[in-house]
Amino acid sequence: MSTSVPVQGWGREAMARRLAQDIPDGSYINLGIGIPELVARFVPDGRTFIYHTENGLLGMGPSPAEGQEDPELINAGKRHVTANPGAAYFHHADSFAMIRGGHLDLSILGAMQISQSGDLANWSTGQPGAIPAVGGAMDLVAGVKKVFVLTQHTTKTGEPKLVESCTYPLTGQGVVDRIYTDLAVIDITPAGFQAIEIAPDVPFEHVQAMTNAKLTPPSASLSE
Amino acid sequence: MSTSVPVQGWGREAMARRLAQDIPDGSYINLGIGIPELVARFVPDGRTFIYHTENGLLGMGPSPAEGQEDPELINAGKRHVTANPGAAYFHHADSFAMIRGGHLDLSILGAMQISQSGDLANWSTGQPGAIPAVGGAMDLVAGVKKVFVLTQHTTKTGEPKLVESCTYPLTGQGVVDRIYTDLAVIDITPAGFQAIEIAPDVPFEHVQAMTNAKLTPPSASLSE
Amino acid sequence: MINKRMPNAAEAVADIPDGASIMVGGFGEAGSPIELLHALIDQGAEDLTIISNNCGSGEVGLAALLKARRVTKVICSFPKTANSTVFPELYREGFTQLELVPQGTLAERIRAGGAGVKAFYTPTAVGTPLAEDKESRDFDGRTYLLEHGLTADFALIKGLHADEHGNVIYNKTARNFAPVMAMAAHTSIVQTAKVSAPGELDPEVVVTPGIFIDRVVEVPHPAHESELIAAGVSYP
Amino acid sequence: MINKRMPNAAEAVADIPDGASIMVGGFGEAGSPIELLHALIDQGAEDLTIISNNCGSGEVGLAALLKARRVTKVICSFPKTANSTVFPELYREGFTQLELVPQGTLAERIRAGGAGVKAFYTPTAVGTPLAEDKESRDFDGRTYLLEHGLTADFALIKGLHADEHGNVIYNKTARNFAPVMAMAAHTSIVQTAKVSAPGELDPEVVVTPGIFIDRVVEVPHPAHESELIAAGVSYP
Repeated sequence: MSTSVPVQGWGREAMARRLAQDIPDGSYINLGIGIPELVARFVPDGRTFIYHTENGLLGMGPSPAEGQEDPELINAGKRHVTANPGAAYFHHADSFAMIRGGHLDLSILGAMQISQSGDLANWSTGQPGAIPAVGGAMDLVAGVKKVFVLTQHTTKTGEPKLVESCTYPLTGQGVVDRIYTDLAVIDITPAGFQAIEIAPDVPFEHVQAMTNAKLTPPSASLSE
Repeated sequence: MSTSVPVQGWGREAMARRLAQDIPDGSYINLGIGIPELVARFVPDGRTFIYHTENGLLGMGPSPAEGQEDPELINAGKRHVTANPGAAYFHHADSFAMIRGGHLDLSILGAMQISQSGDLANWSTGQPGAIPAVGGAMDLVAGVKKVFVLTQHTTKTGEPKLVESCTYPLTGQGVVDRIYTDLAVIDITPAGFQAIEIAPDVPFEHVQAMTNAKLTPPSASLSE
Repeated sequence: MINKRMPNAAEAVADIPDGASIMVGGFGEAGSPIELLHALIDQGAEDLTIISNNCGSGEVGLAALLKARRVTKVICSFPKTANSTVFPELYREGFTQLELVPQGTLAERIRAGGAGVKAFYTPTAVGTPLAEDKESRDFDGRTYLLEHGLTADFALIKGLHADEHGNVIYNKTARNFAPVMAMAAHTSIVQTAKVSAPGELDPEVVVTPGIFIDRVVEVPHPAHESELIAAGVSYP
Repeated sequence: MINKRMPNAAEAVADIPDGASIMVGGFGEAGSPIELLHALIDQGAEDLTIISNNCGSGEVGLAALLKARRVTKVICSFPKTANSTVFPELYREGFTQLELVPQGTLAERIRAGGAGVKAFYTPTAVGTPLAEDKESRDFDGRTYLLEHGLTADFALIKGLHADEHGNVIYNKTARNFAPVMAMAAHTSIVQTAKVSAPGELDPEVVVTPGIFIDRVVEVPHPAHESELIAAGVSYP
């Protein structure tokens, strides 16, 4: 393994574009706040995705033109949005009935840590004095059919986010299906982290080094 | 006690009118099928009642004019009705949220038997071979703030409906607040049946004789 | 491209297999999806479990499905009707089983099934024969029954107007069980008098958001049970 | 005669006592009943428990109520906001307690409280710190938590248009928690930009039926948090 050459993986937009390729036409999707929101910019040709925002809108559209913002039409990140043709408004209990009842196809979330068994930690560092806030993350991971994590492979200070077991408080146990990072696309399997694609020009060994658990390379069998 | 003179109590309409006097202005009411439906004809001057029908309408109005019937605008008894100004339609889970959640002020029901502790039996004779059918009666008695029973004092064959304990399968335990019959108005109290009014020209002794449990006369204290 | 429109009722119900559980909308005749039910009779599936408030009337719609001996179990609050002998005969014969559920508990169980609520505690039916064999528990001095969420393989419902995304609005008291059944079934099929392109329904007035609907069939002039019965129809 | 109209926000909240529990609608600024909250600040009640998804922003509306030291407990899913230090300071000081509830569990607990469902089993939060001290139970091989219905003494919500019977419609994502809070509070108070005589709202599009609403206040030009904050307002 060489770390003397700077390794450059996918950028944020490339990560979002890569994830979007894996979403089937007609999917109902909840986009988490932050990088996940970028996915909506990269819908593959010929596909239609319908976006759910947990504060009561199905069929969320892009940001409004400047001056067209409505303070009562916002998404879960409290940003101004629009409603597409075919949209519907509903109250919060109905919105989370969609989530908890398994009606959404895909939840795309950010992460602080993901364990090799699919545990997700993305709401609290557990630090004393921190203000706890959880929002809808625990509902999403418990209810949505598939959970994709879209995140940098490591923290800003270089700490691996993919770990044997999470040290931060959990959002859910065994809930993550797939992880998209700047370095790789990685499935959670019964055998742990299984890379299915590595970013161009990134050595597998580098991805493994940035991962705090065993990572199976793309060529190797899932069942080993 | 004399049974040699035929005793005539209130007629069906007089029973309904008597009950209507006891309903406060602005009450939300569910009317059971049969005699209870008559109450809507006798709203006292100056009062407004709002009728709920469990199949999804609040603000139910009277029967439509002939030729104006809509097969998709019916009440719980499957009769054609209308919607008053200020009405709202909603689905069945919301409708029974109103009932179970204690939002309705009054449920007026028919009865097969009422016990002195307020148990109600009004859905089944429990006969072998009978087709069981319960509808919303159990939800109404469990959820509505007050339950009034409007019924003949005895069955068509002269059997008392007010009894020490019900022999028919129960609709609910200790749920009835007051009973309006052709002979009397009777409260359920911790001490049992307490008559609060007797129909004109009906001897109290006759009402007691038609009641299969101790009945306290109107003048006597509740706390005796 | 999302378009849930099906060419006709027959294709909408074509894949319902023997043994399926099916929620059927309607309270009395209001909201009964007659054309979908008749297509299901034509299709031939049997050994069905039907979840519905009533068992139909006359010999059309749901009653006709029962009469055709396709239904071996009903989960229902009020199977009796004034003008049908279909269910009583099948029940007494032992061909069709009955799970009797109070109406509000039925609505709430269906909503819970659709909302991912596994079970809940309700005060309804405590102390009655319908509480037998059910878990109960006291909270704050009152007794409640544990009731379980209810789901089904299919829902057949009737709306007034839908769009191709599956958003639906209803007509008056024909709404009844349809919105919660749409939530609780794996495959929800709605017939509506009109089907439009997305954008024709105001997002503020949509009752059932399209995420709960899988298939939409336009039936421009739906029949009403009472009219068919008055006309002496016995289906098929 | 049914007329739930109140002359103004001050009279609508006049009887809220010290120690009351109050559900407050809104998600972010959408649906926040600013004028009712400001009337409550003027009114002076303290030792309040607030049930709301957020804790407000800036120093207006809900954040201003907290800043005035009237709130000793919040039941909330996301008390942090980018532009308010009010809650964090009161929380660290120990003046205001926090019961943190996942957003969907909060919505469902409120709906259950309004629907007479005493408690329910949900898969949300299993295996997390928010499951500590909660009963859990396995059904069909999966673990669920027991969560309890939530009610309150009062609800303060914001709609778009109401009638004198208390029927309410909302505006876009300002609907959020308001319909379930209206169900779950003993006394539900709504402010709307317009109040009409009964009959002006189409019964098919009413979102909150009047039975859930006790008081209606017309606030023709409601303020938005973001506008007040941009204008440098700190209430009172």
